[in-house]
Amino acid sequence: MTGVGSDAPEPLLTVDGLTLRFGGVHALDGVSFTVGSGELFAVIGPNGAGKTSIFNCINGVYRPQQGSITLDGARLDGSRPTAIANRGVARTFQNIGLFPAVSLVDNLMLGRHHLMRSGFLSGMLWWGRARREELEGRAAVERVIELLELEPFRHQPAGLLPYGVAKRAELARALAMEPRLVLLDEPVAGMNHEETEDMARYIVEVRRELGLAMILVEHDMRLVMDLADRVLALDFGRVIATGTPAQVQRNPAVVEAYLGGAA
Amino acid sequence: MPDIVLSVRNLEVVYNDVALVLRGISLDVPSGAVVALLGANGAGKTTLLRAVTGLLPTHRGRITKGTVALDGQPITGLDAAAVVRRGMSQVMEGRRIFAELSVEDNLRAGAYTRRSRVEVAANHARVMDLFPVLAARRRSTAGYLSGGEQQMLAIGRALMASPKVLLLDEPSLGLAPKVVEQVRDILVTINAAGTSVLLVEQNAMMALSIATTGYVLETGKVVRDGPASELLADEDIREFYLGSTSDERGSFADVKSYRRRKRWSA
Amino acid sequence: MASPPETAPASDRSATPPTPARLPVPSAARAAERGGRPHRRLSRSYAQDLRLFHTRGSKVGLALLLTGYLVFPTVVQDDFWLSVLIYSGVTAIGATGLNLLTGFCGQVSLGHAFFVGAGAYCAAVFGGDLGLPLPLWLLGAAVVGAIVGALVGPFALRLRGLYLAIVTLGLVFVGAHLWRNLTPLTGGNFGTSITADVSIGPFDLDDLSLFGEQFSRNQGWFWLVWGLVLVTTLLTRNLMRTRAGRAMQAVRDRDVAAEVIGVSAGRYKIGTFAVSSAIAAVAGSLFGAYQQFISPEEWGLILSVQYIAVIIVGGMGTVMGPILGALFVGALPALIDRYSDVIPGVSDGVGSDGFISVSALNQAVFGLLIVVFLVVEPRGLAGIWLRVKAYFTSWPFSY
Amino acid sequence: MTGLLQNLFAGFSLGATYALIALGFVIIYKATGVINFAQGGLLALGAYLGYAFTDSVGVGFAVAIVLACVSTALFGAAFQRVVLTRMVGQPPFAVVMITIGLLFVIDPLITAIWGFDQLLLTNPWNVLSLDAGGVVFGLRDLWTIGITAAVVTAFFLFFRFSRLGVAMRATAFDPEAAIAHGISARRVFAASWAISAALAALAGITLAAGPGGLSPSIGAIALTAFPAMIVGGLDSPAGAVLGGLVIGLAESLTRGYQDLFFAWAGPNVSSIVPYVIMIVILLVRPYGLFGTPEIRRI
Amino acid sequence: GCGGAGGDAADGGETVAGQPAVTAGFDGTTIRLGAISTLTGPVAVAGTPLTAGNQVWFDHINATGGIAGRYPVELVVEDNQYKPDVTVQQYQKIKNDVVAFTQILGTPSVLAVLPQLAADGALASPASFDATWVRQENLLPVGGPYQVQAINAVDHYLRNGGSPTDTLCSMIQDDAFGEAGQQGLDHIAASRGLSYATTQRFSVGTNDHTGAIGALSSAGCDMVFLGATPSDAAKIWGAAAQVNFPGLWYGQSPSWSGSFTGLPFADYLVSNVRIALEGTEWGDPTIPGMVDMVERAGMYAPDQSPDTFFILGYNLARAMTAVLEEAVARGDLSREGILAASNGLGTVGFDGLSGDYGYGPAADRTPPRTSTIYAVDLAKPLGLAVLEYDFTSPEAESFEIVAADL
Ligand SMILES: Nc1ncnc2c1ncn2[C@@H]1O[C@H](COP(=O)(O)OP(=O)(O)OP(=O)(O)O)[C@@H](O)[C@H]1O
Ligand SMILES: Nc1ncnc2c1ncn2[C@@H]1O[C@H](COP(=O)(O)OP(=O)(O)OP(=O)(O)O)[C@@H](O)[C@H]1O
Ligand SMILES: [Mg+2]
Ligand SMILES: [Mg+2]
Repeated sequence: MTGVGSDAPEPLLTVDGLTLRFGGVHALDGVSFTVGSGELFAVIGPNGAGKTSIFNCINGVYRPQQGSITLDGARLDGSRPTAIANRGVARTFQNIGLFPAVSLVDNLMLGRHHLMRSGFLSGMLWWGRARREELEGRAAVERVIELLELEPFRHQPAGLLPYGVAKRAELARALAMEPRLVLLDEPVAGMNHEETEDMARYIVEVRRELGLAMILVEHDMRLVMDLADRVLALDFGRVIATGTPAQVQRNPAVVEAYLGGAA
Repeated sequence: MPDIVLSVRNLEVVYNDVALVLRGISLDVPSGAVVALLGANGAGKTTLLRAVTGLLPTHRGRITKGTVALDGQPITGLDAAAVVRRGMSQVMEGRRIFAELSVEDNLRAGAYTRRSRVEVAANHARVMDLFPVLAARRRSTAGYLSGGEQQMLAIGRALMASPKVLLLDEPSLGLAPKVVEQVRDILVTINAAGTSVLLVEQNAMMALSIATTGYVLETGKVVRDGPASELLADEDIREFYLGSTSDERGSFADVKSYRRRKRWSA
Repeated sequence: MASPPETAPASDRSATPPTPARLPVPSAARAAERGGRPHRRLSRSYAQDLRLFHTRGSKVGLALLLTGYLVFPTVVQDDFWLSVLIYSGVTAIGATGLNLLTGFCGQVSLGHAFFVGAGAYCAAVFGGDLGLPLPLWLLGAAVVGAIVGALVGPFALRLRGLYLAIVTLGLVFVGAHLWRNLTPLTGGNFGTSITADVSIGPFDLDDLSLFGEQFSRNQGWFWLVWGLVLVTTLLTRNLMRTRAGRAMQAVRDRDVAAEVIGVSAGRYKIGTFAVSSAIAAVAGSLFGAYQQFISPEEWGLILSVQYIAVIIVGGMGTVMGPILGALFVGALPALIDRYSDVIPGVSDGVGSDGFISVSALNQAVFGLLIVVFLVVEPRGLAGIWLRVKAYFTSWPFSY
Repeated sequence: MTGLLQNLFAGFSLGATYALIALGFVIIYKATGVINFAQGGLLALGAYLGYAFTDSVGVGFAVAIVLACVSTALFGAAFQRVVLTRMVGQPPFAVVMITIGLLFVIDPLITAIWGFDQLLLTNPWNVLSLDAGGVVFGLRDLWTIGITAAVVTAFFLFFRFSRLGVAMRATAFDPEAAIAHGISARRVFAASWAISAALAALAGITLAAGPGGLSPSIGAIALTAFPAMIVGGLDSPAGAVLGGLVIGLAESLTRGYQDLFFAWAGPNVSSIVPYVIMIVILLVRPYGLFGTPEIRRI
Repeated sequence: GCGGAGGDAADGGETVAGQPAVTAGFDGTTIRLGAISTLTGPVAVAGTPLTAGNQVWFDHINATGGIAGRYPVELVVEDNQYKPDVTVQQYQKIKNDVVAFTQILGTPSVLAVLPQLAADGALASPASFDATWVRQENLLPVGGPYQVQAINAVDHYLRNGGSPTDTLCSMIQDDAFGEAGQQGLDHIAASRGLSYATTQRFSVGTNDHTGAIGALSSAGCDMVFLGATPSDAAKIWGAAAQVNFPGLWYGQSPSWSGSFTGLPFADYLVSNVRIALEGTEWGDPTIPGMVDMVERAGMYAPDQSPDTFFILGYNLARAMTAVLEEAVARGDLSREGILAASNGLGTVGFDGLSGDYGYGPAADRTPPRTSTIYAVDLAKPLGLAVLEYDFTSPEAESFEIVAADL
């Protein structure tokens, strides 16, 4: 598995002046930030602040009205989601985005879809490239399965996976894409403390082994504070603070808009 | 001893006639109380709520043993509509709002069992000032609300049935810390207004902070119960449900990688 | 969860996996399910895991299937049953195509009759008028089918669910208009008769003689059609376990998520339309060549509905489904027809006595069976098939 | 000119019938998310019951209409209660298939009781007509239009002011969540089946009162009403009505001006015009004129 | 042999060339005949009376002892739902239990089994008046082709008040049956230099014909030839009656149904509708064949309502009987025997129920080219009264029936 692991300072991702409107709603309003390669960048903010929308823009699911998104040097915005996936942007979803009727292994294989080429015909004939790709792909997928300890669930339809495992499986599928940037949308939502610890462990592990850049959206402040290199806080689509976790946590605006009395 | 609004007596539930998921659970919700129900994924919390509110049939599940009583009246196996009419409504896991309906219609749907226009109007007003967010977006399609907004809507919808007992399944899921507090405060308010609350939570801290009593569920059994204060003090609970309080614990990052290494060598 | 993580690996800590809805799995199986098949865990060669027939059971099954296929027509020589099965076989092929589109890619199509019809007229032109040999007119039909499918496919990019279904339904009527008015190709309202060559190398299936044995036309056709059924089934089975097949299912389950991980929903919708209608066209060309005469009336809504019926009754999104369904929809009426005259209160169709005529009764019984059957097993015959399998193998594969 | 008006009028009355049928489709779809293929069967059943009441029992026509609608509604509700309740939470396809099965059952049942021959439904309209300056307004057509208008308005009022409207949509979107809020899904389903069955019966009788009389194939019209339903938008009652009219007019006009304008498209185009129109409209508006777009939020 | 089919077999003293051998469909006593009809779906309107017609005739024959007075006939009836593929299956199902088929309903269905018939060398009677049938050795049609009926209809119009300068139109069902009529129309048009102002095509089950009627009236049609089946015909004439369409209709035989007499606009039919059909009106006392038929119908199918399809079925059975008697006379009921008998058959008479038919080798068969034109008369049992009985127009004579390339 080959991620882009250099810790070079120049930013991997640059988001500049991103603006997204839905009719009246300002989902995003001039959002700018950069993510260095190998960096874990956290985005926090109240519900409806626009965190998921940022992801959707990076993925090309939403078309921002203004602003640019650049993945080392080359523009992302305007290209189709599939093209962006090819460029090495992977993603997990806020409400699980696995393909329920498909087995876990095949979900991960789907992650490798953009790395394979075989089409309908060779697939039907189980011939040449198709066969070769399947074997290679499967080997690669097995490595991810091992890394995230998903062995027991290989052949289970994703729809029947226990909630916690499904969350992990999503991360696995993202990794199977051999990405350079991973977007994590609330990976520990709905998990109790211990389960959260496990997920945290996996994230750390993945960073260590693959040195991937990640953007983490999460409401669990402890996780954000412990894992993030830098944090960006949104409110009503506007950036209200950026900086180290400590700085942001102390920022009055953030406390006011997001954290409230706790933490 | 305050009288019991909702009482569950050694309840057993089976799915598809094969999977025994609840193994004899007993639990009481005293009137006017907030009861917290904790437990890992798959412990059976949601199943318990389904059993109580008559939703098992849609999941091919059955109550094989035990009783459920609301205000002393047995409601075991009663169909959901009847249960709601008798004054117990729930906020389902994952919100389950009607995404294609407007916020307004979601609320109307919630009030289905309430025939008196006056009552409905009153509930509606109450929901509107509990959740200004919703008031702002009454006409918009619920499916486009953000996670938090949807959660508010789900609670509001449940309140439209003016319940005696309100059951909530992981209401804090995916909510901003501040909103979690809001939800908590709202629950307190609702509770103060006389509605008893059964609160299923992963966020044990939040739950126990407002609960009078708590239960801990594991693989279909109650393994711990008692006053919230006691549970808060309990070591295991701290370890696995709360995580030791921030001052004395190490960062997620270090602790875990250490454990992880250990595990590999094993 | 009192056990400290050190002793228990995280994966085993997680909650017991839910048993799949409505699928009673024996406890032994659940254990296996949790642990995976041991040999599979150990074997580092995924080639083995990926092989189609890797259990002894499936190997034996395959052997039985093949012998059955070869021997059947020599045992049952009755032309009636053979022709019933030939038509069912043709339906099975066509349904396999529809199943790809609707069952696996989630694009509901009521326009299948149109593609089948197109194929039939291909047989008339390529096989009949141009007199091409069997492989070529089959291929020709497939190619034409694929092209037409690819042209229709783009509708699926814009239309979702039932909207697409009804638009494809429109296709059937527009098609009927074409068949009626493209007289030079289709013979117009009078229809056209087809005399297509059906010989594979030296063997003419229309009157086959092997090792001095003389075989009837229906026997020959049984081998041809069901041979092709086996082939198409094998092809789809391969397709579904490779890149394109997975992509189709991804598009069906969550098309936005699919796009985000790099699966182009559009390409696979159109591609599947092409493949599906190519298969449909092959079925159609066989239909025409066997029946030797076709007319515009045959490619109507009824046929489309019948195909939908086949895949639903058979079990959507399963490889076996279309075959089982085709046998149910194709052969069951024949069975009822054979044995219904014993039922009391049934008149012989002409005389006035008796409440309901045999033929009317057959139709009613057929309808009732579909209703009752689906109430009992909404996942169709394949659902039952899976249940049975679930008791023998550790886990029923998704296909 | 009179020719045009004549065609327009014919289109309206045909459109009214389509509207009734399409409305039936929409109601069941709204509540259950399923297209009811048996609608044509219900229509035929309603028509034959109407015949039974007028010509066998011998009650007045108006009474017969009411009785037929009620009994068809009961049949629909009963079917839902007995069969479809077991299908709550099952894949919609299975349910669609079951309705197809029902169709297979109803048809022979009708022919077994009433035979195949053309029956004549005695009715007060016959071919009576008002002649207004060359344009002939058939009494039956006028009534069809009138009744449809009345029923449709009644229907909309009912939906506006009853809780059933919301309940139906909620149930369609997420049955379990609806049940959880005390909406009796079973009642909603039964109600929707009853209503649309009644509508079908009404359409059936008005058709049977026409010159074609009553024959088992009367149900076939339900299929030609598909475009009407889709054009308006699967889940929009208003759309169903509008769609019905659009399709009805288009069909009757193309038939009238086949030679003048449509010779190029081959003979008998009007038989496919509804579908062509439908396809065109959907390409512009993928969810029909008034259909609600599917929510796709990740 | 010549002479009326089934003409009193009891004293029909053919010299018996030995007992026919037992063979498929013949167990030495009973002769079994297949009838693949349409008993479900819309077309059952035709299939049911057709089959009843077969049955009544054979009941009568059996009452006289059976074929040649010795071999009773038993019908094996199967339903084809008017679908070609089902027809093929049903054919396969019973072909070895019957000596021949006295009815196969549905033009596409017949065309679909034709190759099988040829392969098996079997004989079948198609239940429709298609010119195509005449030149097929394996088919045993009765009556004059639709083309001929259409030709005679136009001829009758022109001889009775109509003039070549009138505006002639046609309205036909958009299928093979409709096309057949149109072919006849085109033939006579060609020979008399006529032309048709408009030809309205409609699909079976069209719901509203006002548009078409509008087109006809704006074209100013004086005469419209209608090729339709009853349920459509009723709607069409109803729409016409509504707007008082003045033109005169000539309906192809299958367009009429006895139930029309009860239609609210029957008086319009009386004044504006003619029907082209062979034979004579139901219960006509002057035609012996009709007298017998009505009597037998009353005997064996008491609640059979007057019906043209019944007559057709009855006639098909007669033709088949003629073949069977010939075959018995030749002492061979095998398929070959039946075909031979059919080829060796001379002219068969139908006692005025239909024109006499010159059978024999397919190439030189001479089908009747006569038609009878009826007016609508509500008093009559079938609602039809003879206007002109059994005439043949020159074009009907000259219309060439070629072997279609099947
Ligand atoms: N497809 C859409 N159509 C209309 N409005 C939308 C759409 N997607 C998002 N919105 C609106 O944009 C705002 C931001 O939504 P978004 O999902 O990004 O919030 P979020 O930060 O992810 O919230 P949460 O933390 O609850 O997930 C919300 O007000 C939401 O209602
Ligand atoms: N419909 C079903 N059929 C079979 N088993 C089920 C079904 N629903 C739940 N289960 C099983 O029952 C057990 C309890 O599930 P339940 O959803 O009640 O747990 P939970 O405590 O709510 O978990 P979470 O915290 O993830 O919501 C789980 O093992 C689950 O797999
Ligand atoms: Mg979000
Ligand atoms: Mg739960």
